[in-house]
Amino acid sequence: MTMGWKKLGVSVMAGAMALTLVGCGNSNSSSSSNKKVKITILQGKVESNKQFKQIAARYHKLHPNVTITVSSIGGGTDYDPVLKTRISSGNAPTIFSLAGPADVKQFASQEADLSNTKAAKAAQPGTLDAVKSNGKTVGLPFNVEGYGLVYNKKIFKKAGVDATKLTTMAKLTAAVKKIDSQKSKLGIKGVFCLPGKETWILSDHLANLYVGQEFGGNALKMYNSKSMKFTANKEMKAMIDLQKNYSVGPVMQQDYSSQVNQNFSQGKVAMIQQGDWIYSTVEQIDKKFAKNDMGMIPIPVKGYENKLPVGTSLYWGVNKNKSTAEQTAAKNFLDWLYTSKEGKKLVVNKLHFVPAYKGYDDAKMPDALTQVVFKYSQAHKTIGWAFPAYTGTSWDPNTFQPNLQKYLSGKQSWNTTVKNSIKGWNEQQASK
Amino acid sequence: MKKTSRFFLGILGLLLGIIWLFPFYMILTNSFKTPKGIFASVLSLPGNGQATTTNYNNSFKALDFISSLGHSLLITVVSVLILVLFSSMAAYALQRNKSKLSGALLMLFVSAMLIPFQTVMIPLTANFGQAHMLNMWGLMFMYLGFDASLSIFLYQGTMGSIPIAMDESAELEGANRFQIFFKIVFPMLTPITVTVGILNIIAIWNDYLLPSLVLPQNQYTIPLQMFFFFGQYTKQWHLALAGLTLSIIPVIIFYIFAQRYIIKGVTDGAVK
Amino acid sequence: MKNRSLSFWLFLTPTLVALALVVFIPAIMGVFYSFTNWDGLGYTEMLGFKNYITLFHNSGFIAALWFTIKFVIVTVILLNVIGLALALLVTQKFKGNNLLRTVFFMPNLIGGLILGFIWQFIFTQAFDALGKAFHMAWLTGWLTDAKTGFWGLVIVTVWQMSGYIMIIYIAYLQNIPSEVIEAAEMDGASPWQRFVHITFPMIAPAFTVCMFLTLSNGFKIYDQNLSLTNGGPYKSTEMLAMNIVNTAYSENNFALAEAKALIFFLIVAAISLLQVYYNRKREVDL
Amino acid sequence: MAEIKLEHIYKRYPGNDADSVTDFNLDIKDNEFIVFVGPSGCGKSTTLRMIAGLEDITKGDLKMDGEVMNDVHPKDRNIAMVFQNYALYPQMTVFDNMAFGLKIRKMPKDEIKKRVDNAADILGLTDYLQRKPGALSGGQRQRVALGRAIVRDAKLFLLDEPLSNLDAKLRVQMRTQIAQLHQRLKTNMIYVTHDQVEAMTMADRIVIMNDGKVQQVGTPDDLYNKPANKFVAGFMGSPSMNFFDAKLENGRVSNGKGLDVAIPEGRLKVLRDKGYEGKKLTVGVRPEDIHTEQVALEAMSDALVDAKVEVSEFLGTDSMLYSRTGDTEFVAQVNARDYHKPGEEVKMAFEMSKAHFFDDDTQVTIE
Repeated sequence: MTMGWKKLGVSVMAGAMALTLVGCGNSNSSSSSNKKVKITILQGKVESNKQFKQIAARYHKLHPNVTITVSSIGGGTDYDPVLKTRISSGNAPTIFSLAGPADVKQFASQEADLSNTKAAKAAQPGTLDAVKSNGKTVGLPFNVEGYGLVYNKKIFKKAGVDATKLTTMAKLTAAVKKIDSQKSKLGIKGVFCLPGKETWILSDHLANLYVGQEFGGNALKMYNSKSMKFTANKEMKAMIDLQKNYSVGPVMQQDYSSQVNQNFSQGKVAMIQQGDWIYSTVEQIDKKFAKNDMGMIPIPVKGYENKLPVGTSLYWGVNKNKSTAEQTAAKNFLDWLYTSKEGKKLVVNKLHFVPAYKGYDDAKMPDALTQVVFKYSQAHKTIGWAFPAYTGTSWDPNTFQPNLQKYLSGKQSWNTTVKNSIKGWNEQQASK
Repeated sequence: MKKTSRFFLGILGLLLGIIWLFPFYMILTNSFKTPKGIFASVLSLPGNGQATTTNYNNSFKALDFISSLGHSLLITVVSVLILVLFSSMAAYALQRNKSKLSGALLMLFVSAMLIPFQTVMIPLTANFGQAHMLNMWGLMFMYLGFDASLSIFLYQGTMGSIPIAMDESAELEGANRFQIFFKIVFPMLTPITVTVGILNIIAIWNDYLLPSLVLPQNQYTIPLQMFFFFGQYTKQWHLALAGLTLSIIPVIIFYIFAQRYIIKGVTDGAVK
Repeated sequence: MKNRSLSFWLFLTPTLVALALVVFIPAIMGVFYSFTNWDGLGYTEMLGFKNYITLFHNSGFIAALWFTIKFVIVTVILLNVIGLALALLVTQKFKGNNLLRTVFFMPNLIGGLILGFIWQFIFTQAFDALGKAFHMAWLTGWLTDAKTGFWGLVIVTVWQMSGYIMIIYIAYLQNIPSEVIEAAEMDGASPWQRFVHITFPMIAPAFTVCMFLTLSNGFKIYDQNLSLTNGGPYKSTEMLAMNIVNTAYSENNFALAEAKALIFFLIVAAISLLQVYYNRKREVDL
Repeated sequence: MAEIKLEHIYKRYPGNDADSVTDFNLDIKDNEFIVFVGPSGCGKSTTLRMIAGLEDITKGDLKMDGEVMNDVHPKDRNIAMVFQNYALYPQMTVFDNMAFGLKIRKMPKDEIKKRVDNAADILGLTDYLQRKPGALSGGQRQRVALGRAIVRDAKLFLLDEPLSNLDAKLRVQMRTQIAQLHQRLKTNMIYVTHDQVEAMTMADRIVIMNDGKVQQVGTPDDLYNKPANKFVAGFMGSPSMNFFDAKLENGRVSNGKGLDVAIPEGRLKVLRDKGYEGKKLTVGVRPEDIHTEQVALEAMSDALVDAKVEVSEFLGTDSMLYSRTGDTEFVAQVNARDYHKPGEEVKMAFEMSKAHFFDDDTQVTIE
């Protein structure tokens, strides 16, 4: 049926094109006869696109038969539509990115089995949980990332607080109050900056600590669960309230850039709930500050003290509808990138990735935040990322995020927020 | 008009103009600030050691400005020429033939304007992809499909003011339909052609979503390149604002140049 | 030109073909998909009207519809009033009127997405600063709730689009013979009376065009919505186009999105075409 | 140069249930200047446009030199037309406006220049050739429109109210110029106007139309002196003919309210023979056939009317007396020396030998 429509469209179109325009077609060259292979990458990490291009060029130098074209589409929701249109129009990339279980399910018909790649075998335990499909591994993590409370060492020192000792909620609260009382002396506008506009700060990252517990921090387990209890919701409320009450206001007006660029980087707040990815942003604004004065501690959660939530936000998938030669070339490239000696260097020093793979023991991470993530990750003092289980489902944007925002802006009680969230999740899972 | 009222109109215009220009002031001033300077105070003038012109340099390089400007220009100019040509022809056919069929066709064009782009984008790109038309030529054709309706609508509204005697006179003198249109009617449409041209140039020049779905990376336009400044987490405002300033300049120059055609109608002296 | 003549069809063919291939065929495919469980790549079953039944119980869709309708009413009125006022202002003879045209039109030179980002700065920074400096509480805390989010969207839309509407009105204003206005002046009509009784009726076709444009654009607005509020807080400023996009891409329910789009299209088409029909009829009467 | 025949031409627009032109018949001889005259909406322009080929002929045949032209494309009919609003191409210079039709026909450049220069010379436009229409006066634009027709060397000129947008003085000038042009070009011309003065002064033959029907075809003299019906009689002449509803009794016509005049023997006989004795009819008397000078009053003592002057216009040689008798208003055109003030009671003599009589029902002239 679909084919019928498409054929109709195509044939009418072909005629029309001939009439009105000089078509400039680019044919899909299948290169199985020739040794030369062309592969394309469409990836979702815009900020690293330049680096990926350089890596692709380097790879071509080493393997002259393989030409890699890298392109990128970013900004969250934009990636999936572009990938879909490329697939449905027959221009699918050889290598694409997947954001979690929902994407794994969505693009199931494209995903090649990567279980036998060197990279998959070298992956850190747990990093492949979210990309298992019928027992096969269909994705390879870009990297691991971690988040916590990123703090300003200078301010903490001036205020007389030792960040590394803030391992419980009580200690953190006391420290916050202490800092708050010296606000004018420290030259800050608030202890925190809670960006109420960026829904994912609360719904994905923070909630992960309290919701993910039930599922052992395993995204796939949560994705397949029928229900959710949200037993740790009181602790989450305490954490939200703390950030909110000591935040520069109004919280509903703050977004990522006011949190990171405007307040934290300029020394206007003592700490923010963020992850290692903010390093390059801060560096752009104040190189010295980024290098010397940033630190990160885990968010204190009862029962998970001194553990950092570490996980993967993007995975590589290989398109199984491409020729075997292309698929092989794609897998070889990824293996080279993550397991070869040169590749590893590029991963750490060029991409600034915290590796999700074994064999990087002697690596020295280039910046203060990735060093923290790397340290916790190597020491296995981590909490898993369960939130990819719901970021691709309608519950997150339609139920969880609006309810949290309603609470944050004082329009709704916490009890209702929790009740709505649980109800929404259970309904969604039931209809799956 | 009295001198005083002219003066007050001038004052009113000045005030409104300032309000309208305020965001541009922000773009321009902040494009000359370091990232730290932007967030220290968005409203102030560049200064306090936070002034810089390196944003332009960096942005120019990051945008691959010369080549993306070339793509933007090529796509915009060709698309608009196609649009102006075919939509004025279609509007002429519909306006000069007052029949039920013409009315129905006009309605068809108008109703196409109401279809939200997002609902057609996947089937559209799928079809064009299979015809190997996901490139700048395919994009130009798509612009004809998406923007012809508005252009026809605008043309149709003013074409009525050209007396049909013009056509008839030329017809008696032996001109065929195409000669009548291109030699007589189309030149008289210049003011609305300029309007249609400007509106389409701006829409196409700034378009992001459609080209992002259609263009291969080696044909990227300025807005597409610019979005590399807008990552999921990091918005590189200092580069984006400089790039934005760079990309607006050609359009402003064009607009100022074209404006006089909008101001003066050329139908003067056609009749009576 | 007679519609049975070859030239009639030769003149129309290029645009008709483009329209069919670019808009109508994909739209019809979309309508078909709305009866399936299409996920953007393929479908496995026919669902009949299930998606349509679902969407009428979808509170997000209904809320977005109301929000959009409110937005459209307000912006259509403001855009036409302000756009026409600007057109009248810059067609007067005073120093700098040409420069002003350029100024009023300039917002159109920036794409909708970037525009939204810039205005976010203005609402949160400039408004805040002004509010504190002049002790006007209503200027602070913009975009933090549904009300300021709504007016924020309205302001951005008006700021951007009134220049666009202005140049259409200008194009028509230029077509009014000056004798007619002078005649009315001789008859003793005040400037206001001249406007109401002469100018306005004579630019009635422009009014039809502008009403239509503001209506259909108001309904379809997406970029500004995305970059200014992204539907927040708590989805209170989510408009129809965004609701549809989110249904498709973040909920991965393309078939439901197509169903919503069809209903959306029918509503917008009915309102807009009725408007055109009514106004065109009025034009003839004048 | 050409003979044009219109045979039983009908025009009905789609969707209308009445004909806009009904049974139009006309033979145009070589080198004839024909004027279509009639009130607006009478179908004269429609007929002209059918001849031009701008409108389809619903029924009937249009023949030029014996050939049926109904389905011949306008551009192949070798017809030139001057439009009421001139339809000059605003973006072209005067030269290009005139040369347009020739360029379309791919005429050699030097020939085009020769013709345009010649036409410009005839029309006195030589100095304006490089101007655009917007920079010309009304009369000049009018001449450009004529020039456009002249250069074409067409078999037939159609002029659709070409002078209606000009002021009175210019109109008179242009009238002569067009007449001279006709003399010079020896082309058939069909000229449409609603102004009977133009028709009278320019035409070889006039076609007078009303309600889509031809009322009468004839020379100006025929139409003025022998109108076929009341419409023609009323339309031709200025001021127009005075009409009185009256009854024929005992050799006199009277309406019982002021009018009561005797009819000369010869006219009376005709009326009686046609059986109008004792019946109602319409009497038409042209203003110049009403007299007030003493001589006339005495000579026509059996046709005197007591009238009251209401308005009096002094025109130099003549005076117009807008008068009333009983409840009928009429105009008398008298010698200026017989000036009468408004309000004066005056005796007037009706020169009944020049009167016209019309059937009350059919409005046709009784003769």
